[in-house]
Amino acid sequence: MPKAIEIENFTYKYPDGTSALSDITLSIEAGARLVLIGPNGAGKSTLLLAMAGFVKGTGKVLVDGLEINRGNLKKIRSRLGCCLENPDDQLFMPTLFDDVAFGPLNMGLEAEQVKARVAEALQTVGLAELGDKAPHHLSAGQKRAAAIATIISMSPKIITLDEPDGSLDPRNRDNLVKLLKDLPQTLIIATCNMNFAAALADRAVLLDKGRIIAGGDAKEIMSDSKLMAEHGLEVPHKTE
Amino acid sequence: MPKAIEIENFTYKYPDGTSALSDITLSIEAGARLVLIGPNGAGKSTLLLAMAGFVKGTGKVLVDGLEINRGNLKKIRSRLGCCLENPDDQLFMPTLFDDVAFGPLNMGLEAEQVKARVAEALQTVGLAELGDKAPHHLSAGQKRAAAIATIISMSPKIITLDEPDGSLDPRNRDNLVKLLKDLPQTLIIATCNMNFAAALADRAVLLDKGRIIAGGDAKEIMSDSKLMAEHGLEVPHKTE
Amino acid sequence: MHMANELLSVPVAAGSAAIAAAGLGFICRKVRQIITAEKLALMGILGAFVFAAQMVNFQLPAMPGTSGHMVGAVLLAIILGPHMGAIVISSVVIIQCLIFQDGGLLALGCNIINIALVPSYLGYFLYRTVTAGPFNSLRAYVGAVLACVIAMQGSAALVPVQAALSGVLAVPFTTFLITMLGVHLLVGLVEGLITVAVLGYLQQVRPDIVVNSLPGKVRLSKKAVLATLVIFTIVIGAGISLLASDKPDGLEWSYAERPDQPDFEGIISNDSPTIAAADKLQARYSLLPDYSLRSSVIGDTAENHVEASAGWTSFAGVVGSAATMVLIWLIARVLRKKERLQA
Amino acid sequence: MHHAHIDKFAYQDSPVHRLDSRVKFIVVLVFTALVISLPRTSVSILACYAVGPFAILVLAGIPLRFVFKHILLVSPFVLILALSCPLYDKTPVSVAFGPFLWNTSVGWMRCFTILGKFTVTMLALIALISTTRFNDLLTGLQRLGLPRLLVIQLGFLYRYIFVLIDRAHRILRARAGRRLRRLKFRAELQIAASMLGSLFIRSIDAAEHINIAMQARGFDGNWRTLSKLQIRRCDLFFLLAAVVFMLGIYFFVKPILL
Ligand SMILES: Nc1ncnc2c1ncn2[C@@H]1O[C@H](COP(=O)(O)OP(=O)(O)OP(=O)(O)O)[C@@H](O)[C@H]1O
Ligand SMILES: Nc1ncnc2c1ncn2[C@@H]1O[C@H](COP(=O)(O)OP(=O)(O)OP(=O)(O)O)[C@@H](O)[C@H]1O
Ligand SMILES: [Mg+2]
Ligand SMILES: [Mg+2]
Repeated sequence: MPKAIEIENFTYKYPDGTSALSDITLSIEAGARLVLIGPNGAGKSTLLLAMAGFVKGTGKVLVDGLEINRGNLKKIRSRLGCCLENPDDQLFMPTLFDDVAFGPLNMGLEAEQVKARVAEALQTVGLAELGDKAPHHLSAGQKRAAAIATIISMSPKIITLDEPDGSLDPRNRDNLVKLLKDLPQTLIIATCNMNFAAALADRAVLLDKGRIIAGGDAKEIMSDSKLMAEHGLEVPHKTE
Repeated sequence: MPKAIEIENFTYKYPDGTSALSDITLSIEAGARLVLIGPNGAGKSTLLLAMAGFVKGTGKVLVDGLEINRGNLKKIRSRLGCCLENPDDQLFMPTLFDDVAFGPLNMGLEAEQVKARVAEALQTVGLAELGDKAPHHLSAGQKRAAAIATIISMSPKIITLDEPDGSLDPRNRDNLVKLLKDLPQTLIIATCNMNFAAALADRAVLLDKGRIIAGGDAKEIMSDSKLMAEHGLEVPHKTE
Repeated sequence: MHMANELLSVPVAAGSAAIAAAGLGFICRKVRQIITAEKLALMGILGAFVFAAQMVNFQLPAMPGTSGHMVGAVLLAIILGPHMGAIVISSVVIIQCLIFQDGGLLALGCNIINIALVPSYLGYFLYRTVTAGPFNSLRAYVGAVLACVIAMQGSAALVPVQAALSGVLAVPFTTFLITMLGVHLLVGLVEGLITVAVLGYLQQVRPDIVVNSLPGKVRLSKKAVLATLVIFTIVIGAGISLLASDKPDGLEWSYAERPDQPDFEGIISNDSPTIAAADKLQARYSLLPDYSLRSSVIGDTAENHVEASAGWTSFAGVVGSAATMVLIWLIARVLRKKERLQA
Repeated sequence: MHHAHIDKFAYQDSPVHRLDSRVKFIVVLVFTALVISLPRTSVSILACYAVGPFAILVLAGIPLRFVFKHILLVSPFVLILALSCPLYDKTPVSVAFGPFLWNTSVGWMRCFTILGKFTVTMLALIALISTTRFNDLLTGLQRLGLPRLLVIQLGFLYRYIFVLIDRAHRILRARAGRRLRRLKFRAELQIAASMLGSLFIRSIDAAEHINIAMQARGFDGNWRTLSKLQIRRCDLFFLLAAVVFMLGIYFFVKPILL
C-alpha cells in the first residue's frame, strides 16, 4: 500500500517573500489520524494547501503515490479532500444539498449516485434532515459538520482539515471529535488546540517557522513539555 | 463608587424573532475581571452588544451609573470600550497607527495627546514598533493585540472583549492573559474556552439559551462539573 | 434610483427588458471567453460587497442628518473592467428586485439598464479617457469623480425618459428630469469622491488590485479635493438654485432617492421624518395650483365620468373582493387548526 | 447570518411551495403586467385582482402581518410618487362609491391607484418569493433562458450577501463604538473609504478561499448542479387556475367595474 502523503524537501515562499515552508520532508501512513501542531504562523495551513496542490514550491509532493503535477491534479483532488478553516468559505452554494453534491457532480457521477452519496454524507455528519437548508440558516457547529460533509461525499481516501475546532464550544467540539474518530479515512488535521489534538490523533507533527521540529507518536510528542513550551504550545490536559 | 454595569430585566429578541436574551438581571462591580461563559448561541455576544448600547431591548442597562439612552450613548461609549470578536472588523484603517488613533481623535483630543495615547496603547500591548504596518499584514496574535490597543487608547473605564482567545496558539493566549491581567480596567470577557476563562477571571456568569444560569465566584462556578456539563461546557484543567 | 413598476407601461417595460436581456446576453457570451473559473467566485463576492457597501454610510457636509453611501458600479467597473462590472451590478439589481422587492418585477429591465449597464460602461469609458496618458493624482481624481457624476446623470436621466415614454407621468417631464439630475449630481459627486478615496486606500494596502486602474500613486490631497469640490459646488449651486426657484416640488424627488433598502437594525432609521417632511412640503405647495402644464400630459378625464357612474358596481367589486379574502382567510384558519389538532 | 427573515417562509412546506418555480414565476410576471396595464383611475378592479395573490399567501401559510410589514418597508419611494400626484392634478372629480360620494381630484384617484397597484403587485411578488426557495427559482430562471453566468452569480450573491452585510455591520459597530462626535467631511470620507476598502479586501480574500474550496472539489470551470425541477400535474392545474382567474377578471369583471 502506498503512503498517504509523501513530501520530500519541499520549500515554499509566498509571493511577497515570506518563507512559509522550508525543506519539509514528511511521510504519512495510510489510515493514520495525524495532527499538525504548531504556533500561529508556523506554516500549518500552507502545508495543507501544498498537499492539495494549491501552492507549488520546490520539492516533491506525492499524494497516495501520485506526484502532484498539472496533469493529475484532478485525480489527486478526488483522492484528497481539503477542508478550509472557515466553513463560510467551504459552503458556497445556495443550499446544503447543492454544496454536498458539488464535489460528486464534478467527479462526473450520475445523478442517482450523486444523490446517494449526498444522503450518505449528510447522514454521516448527522445533518440528514437539513439538505434543503441554506447554509446561512445553520449554526456554527452545523456549518462545521456540513463543511466536512462536502468533502466526505467525494469519498476521498485522505481528508485534510484546517483548525476544525475553531470557535466551537466544548460540547460541539466533543461531537466533532466523535464524528472524526469514526471516519475511516486518513485524516490530517491542523490545529493549535492541544486538547483537541490529543483527543483525536495517533500521530503528530510539530511545525514551527516553516520547519518540521518533530514527528511521530502523538502522545509522545505532546507530552514532552519542554518541546511544547519551546514552540509556544502546551501539554494537553489528561482526560480519563 | 457606582457599579460598572447594572442590568435589570433586560430582554432582547432579534428582528427575525430569535429570542437572544431573556430577563437578564446582572450587576458587575467596578474593577472586576468577569467572564461570560456559555455554549455557542447562548447569547454572550448579544449581551456584550447590549452593554455597549448596540442592541436595544426592554429593560434597563446602566453603564458606570448612566442609563443607556440616545442622549448619552456617546458618553457611555467613551467609558465602555467594546472589542468585537473578529479583530478584522475592528481594524479598518490603512495603518495600525491610524486605527489606534481613531478613538482618541474622535474624542476631540489634541494631536500631541493623541500621539502620546497611541504610543502608550501600542506599548501596552507590545506592538510599539509596528505602528506603520497595515493591519492585514499582522499575524493573528498581533491583530488581537492591536484590536485591544484601539480600545485602550481611549482609556475607557470598562472594556468588553468577545472571544479574544479565538484561533490563538497557547503562547499567544498566555500573553493575552498576561496583558489582560495587567490592565487596570473593569474587564468583561465572553468566551467558551474554560481554561482561558479560569486563567483570567475572578468572577463568572454562566449564560445558556439567553438566560443567566449562575453568577458569582469564577472558581466556584467553573469547578461545578455537573453544572458545566449540563450547559455543554467543561471544567477547566488545573494549572499549577 | 430604482424605477418602480408604477412608472412604466407594459410596452416600455417589455422593450427595456428585451434590450437589457440582449445586452446582458451579449456581455455574458463575450465575457465567457475571458472569464476564468477563478473569477466566478470573485464576481459573486463582489456583488455581495456592493450590497454590503450600501450599509456603510457617512455624514454629508452640507445637509446635517443625511448620510451618503455608495452604489459602487463605477468602482467595480474601474477595478474589474466594464463587462464584469456590468454583470455584477446586474445581478445585484436582480437580487434587489427578487429578494428585497426593490423596484418591481416589471421594472427589472429598466433597472438593469439604468443602474448596471449605463453606469458601468459610461463610467469606465470616462475614467479611462480622463486618466489616459501620463498619470497624475489630480487626473485620477477628476476622472473618478467625473465618471461617477456623469454616469449617475446618465442613469438618472433615463428614469424620467422611460416614464415619459410610458405616458404615465403625473409630474411634468422637465420638472422630473431636472429634479432627478439635480439630486443625482450631488449623489454622484459624493460617490465620485468616495470612489477615489477607496481606490487610494486599496492602493495603499493592496496595490496589486489596482495596478491596472491606478498606474501611479494617488493621494487624498487637500488641494485636489478642494479643486474638485469647488468646481462641482459651482455646478451644483447653479443646479440647486435653478431647482429651488423654479420647481419647488423637485425636492420631493430627492426624498424619493433615499435608500429604500430594507432597514437592517435601523441603520437607515430616518424614514418617518423624511415622509413627514415631504408631507409638509406638499401641504405648502399645494396652495399654488398650476393646471396649464398637465392637461396635455394626462388623457384620462373621460374615465372620471365612467368612474362616477359606476359607483355601485365598484362598491360591489371592492366589497365582494374583501369578503372573498376574509372568507379565504377564515377557511384557511379553520383548516390549519384542524390539521394542528390532528397532528 | 440571520437575515434569514427576508425569505424565511420560503423554506416551509405547502402545496404552493411545492409548485414548479417556473410556473409561479411566469404567472407572477404576467399578473404584474396585467395589473400595471390597468387604467389609472380604477381602484375597485384592483381589489378583485388582489384576491389571487392573497389566496396564494393564505394557502401557503404565510403570516399576513409579515407580508404587510414587508410591503410597508419597501413602500417609501412609491409612497412619495403617489403622494405627489394630487399636487399635479387637481381636476375635480366626484366619485360615487356605493352609498358614498366624494368630491376629490383626479390626482387623488391616481394616488390611490398607484398605491393599489403597488400593493397588489407586491403581494404577488412576495407570494412568489416567500413560497419559492431561491435556489429553485434560480434553476427555474435558468431553464427559462437566463444565462448560466448570471445564474452562478446570483447563487453566489444570495449566499454571500448575508455574510457580507453582517460583516459590514460589525465594522460599522466598531466605528460607532469609537466615534464619539462628528468629524470634518474629509475625515468622514476617509474613514468611510477605509471601511469600504477593508470590506473590499476581505471580500477578495474570501473569494480566493472560495476558489480554493471549489477547486478542491474538482471544479474545472463547468458548473454542474442537479436539477430537481419537474412540471407535474398540479403545476398545470395551478397554471390553468391562474389563467382562468386573470382572464376572468380581465374580460368579465373589468368591463363591469370600469
Ligand atoms: N497569502 C499570504 N501571503 C504572504 N504570506 C503569508 C500568506 N499567508 C500566510 N503567510 C505567512 O506564511 C506563514 C505561514 O502561514 P500559515 O497560515 O501557514 O500559518 P499557520 O500555521 O496556519 O498559522 P495559524 O495557526 O495562525 O493558522 C506566516 O508567516 C504567514 O504570515
Ligand atoms: N443577527 C442575528 N439575527 C438573528 N439571530 C441572531 C443574530 N445573531 C445571533 N442570533 C441568535 O441569537 C442567539 C444568541 O447569539 P449570540 O451570538 O449572542 O451567541 P453567543 O453566546 O455569542 O454564541 P457563540 O459562542 O457562538 O459566539 C443565538 O441563538 C443566535 O443564533
Ligand atoms: Mg492556519
Ligand atoms: Mg459570540
